[in-house]
Amino acid sequence: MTTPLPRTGALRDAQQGLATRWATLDAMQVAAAFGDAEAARLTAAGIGDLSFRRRTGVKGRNARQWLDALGVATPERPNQWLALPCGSLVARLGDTEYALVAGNDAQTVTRVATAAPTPGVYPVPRFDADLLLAGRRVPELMAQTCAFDFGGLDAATPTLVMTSMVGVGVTVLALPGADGPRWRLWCDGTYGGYLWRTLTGIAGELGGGAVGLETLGALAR
Amino acid sequence: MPLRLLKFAVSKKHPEPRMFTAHTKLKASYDVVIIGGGGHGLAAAYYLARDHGITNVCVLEKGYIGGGNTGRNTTIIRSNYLTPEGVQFYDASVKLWQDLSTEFDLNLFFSTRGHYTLAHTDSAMRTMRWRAEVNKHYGIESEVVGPEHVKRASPQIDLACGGHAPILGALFHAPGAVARHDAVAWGYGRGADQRGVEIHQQTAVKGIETKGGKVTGVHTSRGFIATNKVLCAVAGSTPRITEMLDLRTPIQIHPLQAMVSEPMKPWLDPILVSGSLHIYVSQSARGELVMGASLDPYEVQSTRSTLDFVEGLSAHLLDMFPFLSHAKVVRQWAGMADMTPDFAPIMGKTPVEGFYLDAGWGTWGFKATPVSGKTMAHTVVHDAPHPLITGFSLERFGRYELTGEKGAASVGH
Amino acid sequence: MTRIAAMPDEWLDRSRKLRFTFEGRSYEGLAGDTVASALWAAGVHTLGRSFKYHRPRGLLSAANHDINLMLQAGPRLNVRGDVEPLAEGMALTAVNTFGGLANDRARFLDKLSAFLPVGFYYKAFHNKRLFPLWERMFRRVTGLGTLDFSTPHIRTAKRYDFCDVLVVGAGPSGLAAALAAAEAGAKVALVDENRRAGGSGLYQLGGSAERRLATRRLLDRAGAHPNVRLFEGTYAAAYYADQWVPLVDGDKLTKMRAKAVIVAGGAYEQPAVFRHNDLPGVMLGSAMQRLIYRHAVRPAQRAVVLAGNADAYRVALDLLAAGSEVAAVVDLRAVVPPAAELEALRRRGVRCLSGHAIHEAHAGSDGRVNAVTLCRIDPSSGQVLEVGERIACDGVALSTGWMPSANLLYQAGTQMRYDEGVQQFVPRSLPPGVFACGRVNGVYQLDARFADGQRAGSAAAAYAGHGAAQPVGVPQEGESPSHPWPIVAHPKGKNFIDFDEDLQLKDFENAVQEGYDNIELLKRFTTVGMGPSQGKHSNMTALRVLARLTGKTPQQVGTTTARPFFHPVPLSHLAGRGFHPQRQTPLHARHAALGAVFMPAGAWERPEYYAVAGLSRREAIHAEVQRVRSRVGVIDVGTLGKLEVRGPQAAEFLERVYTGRYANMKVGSTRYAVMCDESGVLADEGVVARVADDVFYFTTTSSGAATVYRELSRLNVEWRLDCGLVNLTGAYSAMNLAGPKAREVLATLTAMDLSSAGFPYLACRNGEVGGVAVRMMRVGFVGEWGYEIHVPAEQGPALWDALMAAGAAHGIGPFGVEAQRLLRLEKGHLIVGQDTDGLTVPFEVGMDWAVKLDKPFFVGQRALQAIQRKPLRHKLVGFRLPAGLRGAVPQECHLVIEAGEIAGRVTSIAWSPNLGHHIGLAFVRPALARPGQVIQIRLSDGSQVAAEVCPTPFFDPKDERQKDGHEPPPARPSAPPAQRNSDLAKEGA
Amino acid sequence: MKLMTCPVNGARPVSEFVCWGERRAMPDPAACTDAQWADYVFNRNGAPGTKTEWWCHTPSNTWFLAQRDTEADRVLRTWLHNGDEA
Repeated sequence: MTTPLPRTGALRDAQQGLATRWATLDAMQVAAAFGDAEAARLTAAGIGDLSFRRRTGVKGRNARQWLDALGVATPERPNQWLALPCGSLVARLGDTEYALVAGNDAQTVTRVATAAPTPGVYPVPRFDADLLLAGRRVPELMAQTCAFDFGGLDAATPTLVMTSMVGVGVTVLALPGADGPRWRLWCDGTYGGYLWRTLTGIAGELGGGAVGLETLGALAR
Repeated sequence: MPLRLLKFAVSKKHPEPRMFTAHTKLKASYDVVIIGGGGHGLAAAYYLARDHGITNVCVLEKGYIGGGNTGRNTTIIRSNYLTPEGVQFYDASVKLWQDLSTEFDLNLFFSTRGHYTLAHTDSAMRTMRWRAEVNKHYGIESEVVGPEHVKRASPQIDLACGGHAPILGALFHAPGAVARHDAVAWGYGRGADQRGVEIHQQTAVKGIETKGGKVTGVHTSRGFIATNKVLCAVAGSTPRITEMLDLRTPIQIHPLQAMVSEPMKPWLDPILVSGSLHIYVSQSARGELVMGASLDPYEVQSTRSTLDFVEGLSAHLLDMFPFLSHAKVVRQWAGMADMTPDFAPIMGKTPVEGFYLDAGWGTWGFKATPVSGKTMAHTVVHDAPHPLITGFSLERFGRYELTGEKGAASVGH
Repeated sequence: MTRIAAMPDEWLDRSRKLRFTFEGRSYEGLAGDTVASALWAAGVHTLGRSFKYHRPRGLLSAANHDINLMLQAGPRLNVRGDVEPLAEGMALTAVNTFGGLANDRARFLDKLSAFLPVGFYYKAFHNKRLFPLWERMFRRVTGLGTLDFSTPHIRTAKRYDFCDVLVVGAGPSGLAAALAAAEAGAKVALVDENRRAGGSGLYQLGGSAERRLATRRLLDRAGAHPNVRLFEGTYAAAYYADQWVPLVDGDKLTKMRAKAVIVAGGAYEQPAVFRHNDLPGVMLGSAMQRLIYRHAVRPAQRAVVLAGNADAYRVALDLLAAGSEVAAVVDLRAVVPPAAELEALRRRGVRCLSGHAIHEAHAGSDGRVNAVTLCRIDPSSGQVLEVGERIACDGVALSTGWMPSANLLYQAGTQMRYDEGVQQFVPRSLPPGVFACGRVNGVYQLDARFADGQRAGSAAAAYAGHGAAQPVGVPQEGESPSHPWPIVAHPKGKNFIDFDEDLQLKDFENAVQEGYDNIELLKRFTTVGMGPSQGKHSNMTALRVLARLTGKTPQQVGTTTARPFFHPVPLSHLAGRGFHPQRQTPLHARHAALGAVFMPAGAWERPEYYAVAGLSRREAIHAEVQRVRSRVGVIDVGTLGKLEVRGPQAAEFLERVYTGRYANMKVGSTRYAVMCDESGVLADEGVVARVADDVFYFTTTSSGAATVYRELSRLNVEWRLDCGLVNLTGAYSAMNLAGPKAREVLATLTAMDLSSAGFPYLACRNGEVGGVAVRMMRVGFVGEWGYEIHVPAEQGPALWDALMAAGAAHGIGPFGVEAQRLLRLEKGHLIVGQDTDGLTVPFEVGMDWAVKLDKPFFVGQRALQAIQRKPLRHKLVGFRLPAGLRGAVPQECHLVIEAGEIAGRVTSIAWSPNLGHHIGLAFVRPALARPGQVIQIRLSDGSQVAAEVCPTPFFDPKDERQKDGHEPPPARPSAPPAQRNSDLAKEGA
Repeated sequence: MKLMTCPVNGARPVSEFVCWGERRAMPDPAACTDAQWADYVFNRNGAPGTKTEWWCHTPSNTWFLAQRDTEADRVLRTWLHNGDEA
C-alpha cells in the first residue's frame, strides 16, 4: 500500500497565521513555534497543542479487566489518571470509561487501539483536541472560562474533571508542576478550533498565549 | 390637560370612588365560582355579568388581584400564530383589546407598536412565511419582510448580531401591541364588581366537592361555598387545583423569567422578538426596556429568579444592540408558565361536570385575556365550548389530535 | 467654600485636584470626592430634577439611592452622582431636564401637581383617537438618561470565584463577622459597596474618636488576616440558590460561590415626611455624616436636626465637629431617653426640643432650604397640635429611623418579623447557610454590633466546616433606633415619601381610598418603590402609612418581595465576553479554501454552496448539481451523527429505538432507519449499517446528533440491555462521493473490490482508501452512484485531498448543502424538520413501509397503532409546476388552497435543471393526494399558481442511476427561466 | 447557580445538566387502551411535590436519577439507575 496519509491535528487550521513555524511529528504538521516571546507567554499563561499525541479509548463494564489483561494499569478511583512507565497517560473518565494518550512511545496506545474487544468492552476511538495550559495566570484564565473550582482540588491526587468550559464539554487533567499546577485540556476535536481561539484570546489579555512545542520542551512530554 | 383631571384640582377631597367593594364575608352559595383573580378569571366574571346577566358570581383569589402572571408578563399582544384555531382566537382577542380602555373608562396604555419576529436561519424564515400566509388567510396583517425593513423600524440594530446570527428577515405583524398589565385586571375587576360580582382576595381554595362526577361546592380558607359551576383560571397553579379532582392534564409548570432596565429616553418603538437569540424586548411608557427570554429548562412551581437567565439574555441583547453596554438592569422576576405539549391552551369542559378549565396558557396568556374571558363565560353559561375554543379541548390529547402551535412559539412571550 | 480641615479617615487625596464640568460650568474637586461631595463643597446644592414634577433636588442619602441626582456622563447614562467617584475631565449634566437644570422647561409640572394625582394617567388620555398623541407626548418627557448609539459592545472579564464565608458589608458587624470566621479557619470574602471599608463605624461618630478607633482597629486586623480577601467598591448584587452571589465592581462581575453567606449590609436611613422635605439642603443625617468624615465637606452652616432616635444626637455633635452651627435638635418623641450625647449638646448650648416635628421647610431664592417651621405634635398619634416658630437654617438633618438592608435576605427566602422593640423587620428564620448580623438584624449599638458580628462569623464558619459556633452575648437595644411615625400631614401636601417617583402622603391616602389597600396593589398603583432606588428610602414609610390607614400592624401589612438586583447592574457586566461555541468539521479549512459560503446548522458551520467567480448563487448551485449528475462531486457529511452500538443485544436495542427491522440484517448491509417519539411523531432518521454480527454503525441527522445520542444513552441505561453505545460524531470525518464517475475515482485509491457484486448498492464495507482505514456505504441519497466514506477525523483532510486529486481528471468538485437539497428533492427524499413538522407521523409522509407495527416494541409504536386507525390529516406529495411557467413561483410554506380554504402547504420547492421545471413536496389533504390532481398554491401576493400532484422520484423514477448493472445516461440540463423571486434566493439577502 | 450532584462527577452548576423529566412507568402497550397510552404519553403530574427525575451530566454523558422537591427546587438525593432501586 502507499505510504500512510498525513494526519491533521484538530487545531491545525486554528493555528494558521500566528507567525507559526511548522514542523512534522509522527506524520502530523505541528507548531514548533508561534513567533517569538514564547518564554514570556509561557510564564504568564501559555497554551500548547498536544493533539499530535496518539490516543484511544475504551468503555464498558469489563473495560478495566480488559485493559488489565493488556498489561495496562488503570486508576483506582473514577476521575483520576495515572502515568504508565512508557510515558502514556491513562485517564479514568467517570466510572467505566478510559482514555489513553501516548507520550513519546506510542506502543501501548497502538496495542490497545488494535486489540480485539471482548464482551462488555466497547472501543472508543479518540481524536480530541489536546491543550496544555501552564503559567502563573492560568488560574485566572480558568476562573474566567469555567465554573469549576480548580483551586479546590487536592494537588496531591492526580485528578481529572469533566466539566464545561466556554460552553464546550472538556476533560481537564491536573498535572503536578514544580512551578505551580499545569493542566491538560481535552475536548471533541470539532470544537477544538473554537476552544483554542477563545482561550488563546483571553490568555493574550493575561500576558500569555500560544506556545509552540520547542518552547514547551519537556512540558510537552 | 384633559378635563377629566380638573376635578382633582378643584375638589378638596379625592373625588374617586372605591375601585372594588370590600366584601367581609362569603355567601353560602353562588351560581358560578371562579378560581383565580387574574386577568382571565376577572374577565370571565365581567363577561358573565355583562353579556349573560349572571351576577351571583364570586372570584376567589389566594393573593391579590392581578398578582400572578397578569402582573408578571411582558404585556405583548399579538395574533400572528400558526394554526387556524390559534390565529382566529387571538385575532378576536386583539379586536376586543382595542376598545377596553374606553369600555372601562380606564387607561390601559394599549399601544400598537408593530411586532417583529426576527429570523436568523432558513428554517426560521420558512416558519415566518408559514405564519404570514396563515395569518393573511384569516385577514390578519402579517408579512415576511427583509432586514432593511427591520432596520427602518429600529435603525440602531446590528443586523449581523455581532456576526453570530445575522438577521435574514422577519415576520412583521403591524397590530402587535403592549398594554399596562395591572390595569387590565383592575379594569375587569372594577367592571365585574360594579355589576355585582364579588371579588374575594386572600381567599385560597382548599378543595372541591363533587357528587356523582358533578361539582357541588368549593372549600376555601374562609369556609365552604355551594356551587354547581366552577371555572378554574389559575395558570401556574392549575395542577394544584386539578389534583384536588384527580383530573389528569398534560400541564407542566416552568418558570418564565423577565427583567427590566432603568428608564432611558425612548428609542425603541416596535416590539422585537428573536427565537434564535431567545430575546423579546419592548420599551415601556416609563422608558424602561422590558425584556424576556425562553422558558426555564426544567419544572419548578415557584417564581424564583436565576443569574443564568440575566446573563444569557444580556449577552444576546448586546449582540443585537451593542450600544446598550452601559444600560443597567434594575430588576428581574418570574412567573409560572403552565405549558402544554402543543403550546396551545386547554379550554372548556372537563370530565368533571360543572368544572371548566381555562389553562395551559404557558407564555401567551396575557394577550388572550379578553377573548378567554368572553369564550369561557359563554362556555360556562351554555355548558358547551364556545366555537372559538373547540380546538383547545382537553380531550384532544386523548384523541392524539394536538393543535400544533409549537412552530409559532419559537420563544416564549 | 465648605471644605473643612482633614478628617482622620477621609477618602480625599488633597494633593490631587480634579477639574470637571456640571451643566456646562467648570468646577474643581479632589481625588476621593464623589460628584455630589465635590459639587456640595463648591457650593452647588441643586443637583437634579425630580422624575414627575421636575422639582429641584439636592443630596439626600449619599448612599446610592439618590435617584434625583442621576447624571449623563458622555455615553454613560443614569450615573449615580451621590456615589460616583469624581474623575478628571468629567463632563456631567442632570438627566431629567429640558433645557438644563436651572431653567428646566418642565418645571411647570410642579404647578400642575394638583391635576396629577396618584394614577392620574389611568384616569385620562384614553380617548381612542387621542391616546396616540398623548402617548407620543409622554414618550417625549419620559425616561431618564440618554443612550449614545456609538457605544461599542463592551466585553467584560466576567469570572467565577469561591470562598467558605462571604460577608456582605464591611461595617462594624461585618468586620467582626469576617474576623471571627477567618480566625476559625474559614476562607473569607468580605465585600463592601463603598470605596473604603469601615461603614458607619467611621462616620457615625457623635464626635467620639473612640467609636472610630474601635472600628479602625477591627478593620486593620481583618484587612491583615491571611484568610480574608477584602473587596472594596464591590456590591453583592443578588442572592441566588446555593449561596451563589454575583459581586459587581467597576469593570466586571464576579460570580461568587460561598459555603455560607453573612448579610451585614446595615440599614438605610429613612427620610421623615413633612411639607417640602425634598428641598436641597434637607438630607439624611447619615448623608451629612458621610460628607463630613469621608469628604471633609461641611453640609450646612446652620443646621436643624430632626430627631427620632439616638443617632440624631450624634449627627448634631458631628455637625458641631465640622464647624456647623446647630440651630436646634427637634425630637418627635415626647420623652427623650437620657444620653451622654444629649448632655454634651446641652452643655454646648444647643437647643433640644421634644414632642416637636418640622411642619414645613421653606426655600430661599436659590431653591435651597432657608428655614423650617416647627409644630408641636401629639406623640402617640403624630397629629399636629399647633404650628410653632420658624427657624432659619441652610440645612436640615433627618435622623428619625432606618430600614434594614435586607434585600439579599429576602431573596434567600428568609422569614422576617416586625420587631416593635426596634420598629423594623428582623429575620425570624434564616435559610440554611445564610446568616445576618448588625443593623439588618436589628442590632444598633456599636458594641452590640461587634458582638453580633462575632456570633454570626463563628456560626457561618462552623456551617462551612470550620470550628464550632461560639455563643456570644449580644446586648439588647436600649431604645428604638426607628420612630414608628416620622410623618407630619400638611394641608398643602408636597410631603414626599418616594423621591424617585414624586409620591406624596396624600397619594397613598387616595390610593387606599380607591381600594388599593394591599401592599402589592398599593405598590403597583402608586409605583412606590418601583423607581431605580427600588424603594430603599420609601418602602418602609409606605408600609407605615398603609398600616395606619388600614388599622393594621406593619407585621400584618407585610413587605413586598425584594427581587434582584440590589443596585442596577450594567448589561455589559452581566453579558461578560459573550461566548458563542462553534463547531467545525475537520474539512472546514478545505471548504474555505474552495470559496465555500457557510451557513449555520446548529453549532456547525456548513458550506451552503461554493462561490464561483462570474456565477450567481443560483448558478453556482446548479453547476454543483450538474457536476454530480453528469460527472462526480463530493460533499462533507461530517456533521451527521455517527454512532456505534456493540454487544449481543445491539440489534435488539435498534429494534426498540427505530421503527424498522434490524435483527435480520446481513453483516455488510445497510438499512434506512426512522425514529419516532413516544407520541409517534417522526423524530429523526438515518442509515444503519451492520458491520459485524454484534456491531452496528448508524447515522443520525446533523441537527439531531447530540440529542439522539443523549436519549439513546438514557434508554440504554433504563433498559439495561447487553450492549454499549459509542458516539463517534466528532471522531470521524465523513464525505459522500457521488456521481456517474464516483466508482472510477475511488478505484484509483483503493484495492477494495468495487464491482457490483463485491460492493453492491446499499452494502457497507470496511477497507482501506489511500492508506486510510475507512468504513464505506453505498448509498443513493442524491440519486447517483455514491459512496459515503467515514474515516478517522485526523485523516479526513488527507482523504479529501486524495479524492480531489484522483477526481481531477473526471472534473470532480465539491457540492454544498443547497445542491444536496436540490439533488435529494429530484429524488423526492424528504428532509426531517423541513418536510416534516412537530406533529408529523410516518404515515403522513409515505413511510408506512419503514414502520413495522408488528414488532414486539419500538418507541412510538403504541401511539402509531392508535393513529393508524384514524383518517390521515394530510399527506406529503410531490408536485410539479408547468415547464413553461413564467413569473412568480411559490416558495416553501406557501399555502395550498382548495375552495377558499387552507388545504396544505409547500414544504420544499426548487427548479430542477434536469427536468426543466419546478418540483416540490407539499402537505395536502388526502383527497388531493392523487397523482394528476391539480392543486392551487397561493403566493404571498395572493395570486395562485396551479401545480400537478405527481409521483416521486421526479428524476430517474426507477432509481437506476445509483443501482448496479446500469450505465446511467448523461443528464440533460436545461436553463431555468428568469423569475421575480427565485426559490433559492433568500428574502432580503 | 443551582447545584446538582452527579453521582459520579459530584456537585456542579445545573447548567452542566439536562433534565429529561419525571420518571414514568410505561403501561403494557399490548394490554392498555389507546386512551391509557395517550395518558402516559401526554399527561403529567404537574403539581408540586417530590419527584424522581432523569438527569444527565452532559460533559460526561452520565444519566442518573434525582429526587427533587419541584416547588422548593431542592434536590434530596441522586443515584445511578441499577434497575432495582425504589
